[in-house]
Amino acid sequence: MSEPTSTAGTPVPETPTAGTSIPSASTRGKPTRGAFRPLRAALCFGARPLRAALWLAVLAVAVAVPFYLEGFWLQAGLFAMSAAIGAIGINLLTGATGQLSLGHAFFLAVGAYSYVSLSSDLGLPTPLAAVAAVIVAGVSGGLFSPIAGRLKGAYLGIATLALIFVGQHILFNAEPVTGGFNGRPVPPMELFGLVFADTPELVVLNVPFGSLERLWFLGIALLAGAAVFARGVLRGRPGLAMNTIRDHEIAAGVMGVPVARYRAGVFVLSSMYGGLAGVLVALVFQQVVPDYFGMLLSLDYLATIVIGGLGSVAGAVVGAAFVSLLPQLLTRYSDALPLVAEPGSGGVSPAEAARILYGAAVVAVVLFLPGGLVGLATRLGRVRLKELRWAKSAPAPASRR
Amino acid sequence: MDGMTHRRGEPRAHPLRRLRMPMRNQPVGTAGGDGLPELVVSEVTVRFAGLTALDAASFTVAPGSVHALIGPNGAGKSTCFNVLSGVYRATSGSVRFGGAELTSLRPHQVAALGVARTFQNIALPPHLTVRDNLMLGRHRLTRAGFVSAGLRLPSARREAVRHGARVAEIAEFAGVGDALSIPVGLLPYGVQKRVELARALCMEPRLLLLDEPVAGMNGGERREMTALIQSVRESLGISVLLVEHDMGMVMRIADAVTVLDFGRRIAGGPPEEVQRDPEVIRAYLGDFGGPSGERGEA
Amino acid sequence: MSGEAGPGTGGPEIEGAEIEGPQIAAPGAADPKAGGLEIRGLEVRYGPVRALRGVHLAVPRGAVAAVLGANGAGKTTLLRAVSGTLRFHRGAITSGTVAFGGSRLDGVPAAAVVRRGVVQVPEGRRVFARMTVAENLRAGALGVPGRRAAAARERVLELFPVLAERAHQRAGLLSGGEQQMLAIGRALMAGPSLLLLDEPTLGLAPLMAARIADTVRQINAQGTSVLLVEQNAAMALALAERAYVLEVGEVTLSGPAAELAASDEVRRRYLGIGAPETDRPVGTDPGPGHERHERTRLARWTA
Amino acid sequence: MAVFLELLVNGISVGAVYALIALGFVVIFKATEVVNFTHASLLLAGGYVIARLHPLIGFWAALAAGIAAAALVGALVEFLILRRAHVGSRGVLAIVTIGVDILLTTELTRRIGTEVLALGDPWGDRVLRLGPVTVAETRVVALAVAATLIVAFLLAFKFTGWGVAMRAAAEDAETAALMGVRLGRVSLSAWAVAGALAAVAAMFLCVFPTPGLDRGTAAAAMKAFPAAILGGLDSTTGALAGGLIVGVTETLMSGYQSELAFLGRGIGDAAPFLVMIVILLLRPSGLFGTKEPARV
Amino acid sequence: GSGKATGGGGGGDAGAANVDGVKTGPGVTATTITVSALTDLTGPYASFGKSQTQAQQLYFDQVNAGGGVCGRKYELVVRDHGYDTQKAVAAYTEIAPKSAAIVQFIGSPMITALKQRIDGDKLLTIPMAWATTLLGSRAIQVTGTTYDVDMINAVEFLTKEKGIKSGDKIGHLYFEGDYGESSLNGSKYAADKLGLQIVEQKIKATDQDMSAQVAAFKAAGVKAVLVSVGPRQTASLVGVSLAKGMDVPFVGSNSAYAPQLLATPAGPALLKDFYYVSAGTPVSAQNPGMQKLVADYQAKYPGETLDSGVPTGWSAAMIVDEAMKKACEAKDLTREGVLNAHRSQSNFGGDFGTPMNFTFFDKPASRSSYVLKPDKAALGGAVVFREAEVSELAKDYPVPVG
Ligand SMILES: Nc1ncnc2c1ncn2[C@@H]1O[C@H](COP(=O)(O)OP(=O)(O)OP(=O)(O)O)[C@@H](O)[C@H]1O
Ligand SMILES: Nc1ncnc2c1ncn2[C@@H]1O[C@H](COP(=O)(O)OP(=O)(O)OP(=O)(O)O)[C@@H](O)[C@H]1O
Ligand SMILES: [Mg+2]
Ligand SMILES: [Mg+2]
Repeated sequence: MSEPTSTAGTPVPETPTAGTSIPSASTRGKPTRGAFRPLRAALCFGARPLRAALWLAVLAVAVAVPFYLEGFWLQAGLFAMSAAIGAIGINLLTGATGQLSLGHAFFLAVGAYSYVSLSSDLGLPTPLAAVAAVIVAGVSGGLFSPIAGRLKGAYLGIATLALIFVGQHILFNAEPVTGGFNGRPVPPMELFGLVFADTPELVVLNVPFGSLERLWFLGIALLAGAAVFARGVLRGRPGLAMNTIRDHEIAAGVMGVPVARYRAGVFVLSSMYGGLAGVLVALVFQQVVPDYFGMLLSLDYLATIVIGGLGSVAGAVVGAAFVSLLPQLLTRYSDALPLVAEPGSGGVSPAEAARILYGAAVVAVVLFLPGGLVGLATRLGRVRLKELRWAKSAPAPASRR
Repeated sequence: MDGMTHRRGEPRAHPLRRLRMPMRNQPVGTAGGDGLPELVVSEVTVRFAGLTALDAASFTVAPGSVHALIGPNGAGKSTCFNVLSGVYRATSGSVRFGGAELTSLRPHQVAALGVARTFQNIALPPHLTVRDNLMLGRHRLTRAGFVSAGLRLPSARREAVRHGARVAEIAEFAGVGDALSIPVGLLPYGVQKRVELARALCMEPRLLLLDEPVAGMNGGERREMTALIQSVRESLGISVLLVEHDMGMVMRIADAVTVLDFGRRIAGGPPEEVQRDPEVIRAYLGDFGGPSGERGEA
Repeated sequence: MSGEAGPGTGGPEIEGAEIEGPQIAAPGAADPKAGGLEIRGLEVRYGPVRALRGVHLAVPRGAVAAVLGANGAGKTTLLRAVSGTLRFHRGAITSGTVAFGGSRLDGVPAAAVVRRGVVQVPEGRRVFARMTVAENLRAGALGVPGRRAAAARERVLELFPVLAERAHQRAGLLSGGEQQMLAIGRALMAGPSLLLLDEPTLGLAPLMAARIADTVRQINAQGTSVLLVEQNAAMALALAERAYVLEVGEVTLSGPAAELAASDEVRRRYLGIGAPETDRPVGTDPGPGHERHERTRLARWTA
Repeated sequence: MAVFLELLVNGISVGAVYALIALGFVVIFKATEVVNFTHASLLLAGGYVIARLHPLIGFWAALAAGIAAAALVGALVEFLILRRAHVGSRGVLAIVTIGVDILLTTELTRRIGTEVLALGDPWGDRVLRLGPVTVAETRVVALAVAATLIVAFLLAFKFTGWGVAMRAAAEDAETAALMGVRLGRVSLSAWAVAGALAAVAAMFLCVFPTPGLDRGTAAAAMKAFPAAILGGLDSTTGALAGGLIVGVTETLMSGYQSELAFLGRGIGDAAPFLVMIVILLLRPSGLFGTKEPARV
Repeated sequence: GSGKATGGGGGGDAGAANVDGVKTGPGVTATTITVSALTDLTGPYASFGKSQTQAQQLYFDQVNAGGGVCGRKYELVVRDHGYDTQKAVAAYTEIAPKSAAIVQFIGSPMITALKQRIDGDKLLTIPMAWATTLLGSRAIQVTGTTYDVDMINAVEFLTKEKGIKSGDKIGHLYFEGDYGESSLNGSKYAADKLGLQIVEQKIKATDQDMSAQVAAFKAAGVKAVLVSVGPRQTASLVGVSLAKGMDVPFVGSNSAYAPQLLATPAGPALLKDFYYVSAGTPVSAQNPGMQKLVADYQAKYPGETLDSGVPTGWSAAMIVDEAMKKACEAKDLTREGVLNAHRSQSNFGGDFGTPMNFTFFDKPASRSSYVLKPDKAALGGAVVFREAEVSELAKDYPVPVG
């Protein structure tokens, strides 16, 4: 090969150890040739038999779960799936495009309530109502686009807080649609004659299939679809444009990316993810209440993507599993855990323990695991010589700007 | 500032007629052929609060030529680029490129017309690989949106493959073919500059704007870059507008030069002529600017 | 050799103030050479990447030394090692010493290095974009007594009149060259005893580049030592007494600047003079075996 | 009219407290460019110390202790966490502060438990009568303190070396270090100052007309978000303006909520956010905020 | 988790006869009856949740010490949801299949979210919330009065004893949410009947400073104020009103007051002219049951605050225990059996609250409330100001359901 410039100026790397400051090749979910960890590589779509086998295994486990785990676990899993869908959406926005949003709970609310209202009030068939609800969430994200397209970073983040507060106001006041403070019961989804509810009773392989067991499969399908779609977006033309907007807005514009339109577009897309997460969570709850869609939910999403790993789909999923399962695990096993106090004994309660662990996890991940939980996996299997050959001669990314 | 007057000399002197270097290896009918339009900058003024960065500046870039824009620091060269690429809005005046009036367009609309640029300070997302950076250059030529990319429609895949091949071709041409899968931030400065140029080329531009392409490079790299730009012009026959302080390089490759000072055009014409212009020497070159100047060879 | 003194022997740390300016170099130092910069056996790594190794370099007090080298040779790294800013780039001195005025600088934090009178103009301008020009200059003079700062400012504004005109403009909006002037002016505000210049003429018009050269001469005449990294080798060699050529992190050539300027090697590689290929028309084949890239023609794109 | 005046004056008086909270945000943002979600827990920490100590050492000493304690907590957060977080984007740092806030708030609310803690301030429930209008004395003091502090910070940021150093460090740490700025101390001092401000704000937040400090107190810090951003995240003047706007909007909207019934009940809470949206549409960097200089 | 075949936990009344001839359902084994508390120990209602849970623990310990019920011992499972809907729903999913009853469920948003499922599971549940929206379910037993009934009684108290008369305006400060809205329903109903005018002010739980609301009330010229908010807001409201010279009587719902407030600067104002209505007997009451409870509680939890949560939690445990006893008599400890037993009681009374009728589930169990007054010296910070009675209006008041 003929390297064009300054062959003189490239010191030879000696120790092929990890830990070069390759900032985050993972932010783009796209493997740089060679540098890849086995697991994730195996999870990529491709023809390699190993990958196919791994996917099959994942699928088998997912299918088997409802036959073995009790309702509590299924429900926890479903919450995690919903959180994962929402987190993927916010990762598209915050991780990939660099736009902060503290208002995502609002779009969950829009999705959940639209589903309820469209199916109960307008009598739409439930699958159609679900699709329409996602679209409504997108439209409401679009209505916010004058803000979402113009503001950046912290300003956008705080501006989106308005969505939470105004959203709550609407949820409480628009009673005919939202049911006010009581919320509304959620009609169960009915797909090809299968009702996602406890009745009519259904027994599969000697296991009673209630609403949670049935929803489990719906959740898996929705999450898989959402993840695959997001990966496609991130690795495709829009993903590049989004990353460039994040890193260098003006350059993006000059390269032909309509920046404001793209910002608004990503916002719409991520609100649709929020909407979908909302529909799923409504189906699990069986009743929508305004209370749930508050600020804390939004903050959880941000913590989720940081813990999991910014900008990647896998990060969102892993983070969501962590953040939404942790408190439930602690509460569930509160009796068995040593740190957890008897009611009223003044010690740390399970809920508090969960919050402390969760706050600490955010801090710890940022301090010790740049790239999040997913980044940790990445680093374990990184570094090939070719990378290093180039890494050696890199000026610090910022130094000429 | 003392009163700068508009210089004599033909402001619209057509540079093509004075080409020092005939475009030898040029495919038939590139230069000025197939309707490559002129870029006509006329009377463009840009004011910022209390400051006139461009003051009724006018010049024309002939189709297929390399036109250099030079002038002291703060003369308004980059501002001019920013107006041409839609980053700044001109206070008054017009910029016509073919049938289009650029001053009323947003950056992405200008890009859509085939105007590509590089930046005085490298503007590459450092975490993206070279390939991704170049693919971004294809943005205006590709169509895949959220839906088709998300669903991985066959059209999007085909598009990615086709344009990926062209990206590889351009990367090879620009000498960054081996770096395609490396995050840009890890590359040496000189290579980054090439990537920027390659990215601009990936837009399949009709007009290429280069802002100080050889700044911060040593003699060897300057030569490389200059040759690359030459080669671009020869292969593609596109117009190039160039800002550069390296007079050696300007002398070598420019067909025509426009000199700005305090936002005004103080001279223009063929390089040798401009170089001898006392006004230009006074305002810009000083005693060091001659062809035998220190930077010398490009 | 004085450079071997422990890190603790530096000037007394003045506690309490947030920012301290450089202290005026003790005038009565016995040996005029002892006040200079001494780099011995320096090795610097960025993680696994070794960017410098075994570098010996000296800038005697009151002298100008130039460092030449290709992109990525380690010039900036060298300056970072002196100014204590390696850690911002996850780099570290892994062996060797850097001493100035007889006391060690390696391991000393950047702010403390400044307090010893060593001031660097960073590569790539790095002005404080959101602050005004005047505030940028102030930032350069943090800790310098008001009177001295005023005098320094006067000198800087005289040198770069445009900075006076733009005193209240935000620095981020200046043109590239104006930002470069500001960056240099800001460093001069501190009245350093050793000035580290990293490509000071980057993006400057020829006239202004000449002006910078004059300035370097001038401040050097007033007693400031200068370590100059510059792509414009001709200018650097004209200014410097001594020059060093860095290649792949090692000093491959060093000596009196005039001697270096006369050497074939330097003339060809850094001055671009006398090299056979400079005379051939650009774009033609440079011949085999050369480092130049084999460039194919680019076909036009047909949609 | 009297009602309007009463509401207006009340709004301004509440706004003064919001302004104080917002000022803390602004100081951190200006000095580090981080949106500091930890502010709520700093508030709680300051208030908690004052509340616990005043029966033992008297109000003024307790206030001093509270300020010192909150400053210490702020400094510790900086020293132990933010300084060590090597992340590329400030957005991520903001999310880190969310994590820290969760940690601190959980522990503090656990300590506060179910109590409502009085702060033992000297103003009590005295009110000032201005013609037909009454306003709590505490709030008058708050307004004076807020105005003083804001002017002080305005001057400090503009004219002291500390201010210049802080802004330089915020923008480009490495270059600031090359100017002799001791980065560690500067950001440490910013966080300490923000902590101290939080304690002062907490004091005013927990005295009459509110009953005292309890676990819900931190929620009030939310109001400071629209306040800070309305005025411009990096503007001390903006903090004052934003605080007052939020206070007045909220108070007027609540006061007139029966007249504004068509907007739904309880519009007072959402109103500041609506105003914020409108202002951001017109001025994306807030009323007094500086626009990011964008040039290439 | 192990395999889960049909016939395990899950749904309602698939009971199986046991050795002792008692049919059992989920949560009941040969030796234990598992009851659960879904409570808030870390959220806004933590103090309430804590004292209730402790009282219930005390109750079941005593029953167990006395030999248990139906030959079985109680086991109390406590889950803290911190007033978070998702956690509450998750906790319900976990404990429902293994519980025979829920003795305590705090948080009406959480209960509302689960109402359908509770109904479907036929799981006897005692909510610790008194909104009318919780009525209408056979499995859910709202104890005592609902908020609206309390407010009707409060308005009548104002007209009878505080000189409010037709044409007067009274203010009502209430929380967003069903606590506030239920209360508002009651006050509006009463005002309508009595020719009064209600001046509404709605706030959020995060609001701290009631100055604006006081200004609005003052401007409207209200003669009294009803208070359906949290203790903190009550303190601010009463304090600010007095400081601004609005010296009127205040009557709160039972959740508007907490004895902790007396230690704050608002204490004196609260002692002046503030009352609250409740169907629960205050701990300071001088009846033998209450005195024993207080003594036992203080013995077991020395130094803990004694607030209204203690008798409330205790009597909820009593209700469940009573239902179990009755179900045991009928040899049917299935969920259906427990519900039947519970719904057969028409005069459940005692020393801890006004008498209750459980035979219908679309009306409040009781319509009479005490009027209580803060008192620094009294145990639990309040004393009975007026004995429990049903107002004329409340008697015929058609309670909205669901
Ligand atoms: N932060 C970093 N991490 C890893 N390697 C680095 C880093 N910064 C610089 N390098 C490497 O160290 C070597 C020396 O870089 P340096 O910036 O000192 O070169 P230079 O001589 O100043 O080049 P230029 O002419 O481009 O300014 C290069 O190979 C570069 O890739
Ligand atoms: N956005 C802006 N706001 C205010 N002033 C500006 C802005 N952009 C440019 N300027 C001013 O306009 C003048 C021209 O700037 P420009 O960047 O065009 O100069 P230039 O010719 O490119 O100089 P250089 O060779 O130094 O890059 C400068 O004085 C600069 O300060
Ligand atoms: Mg320029
Ligand atoms: Mg360098």
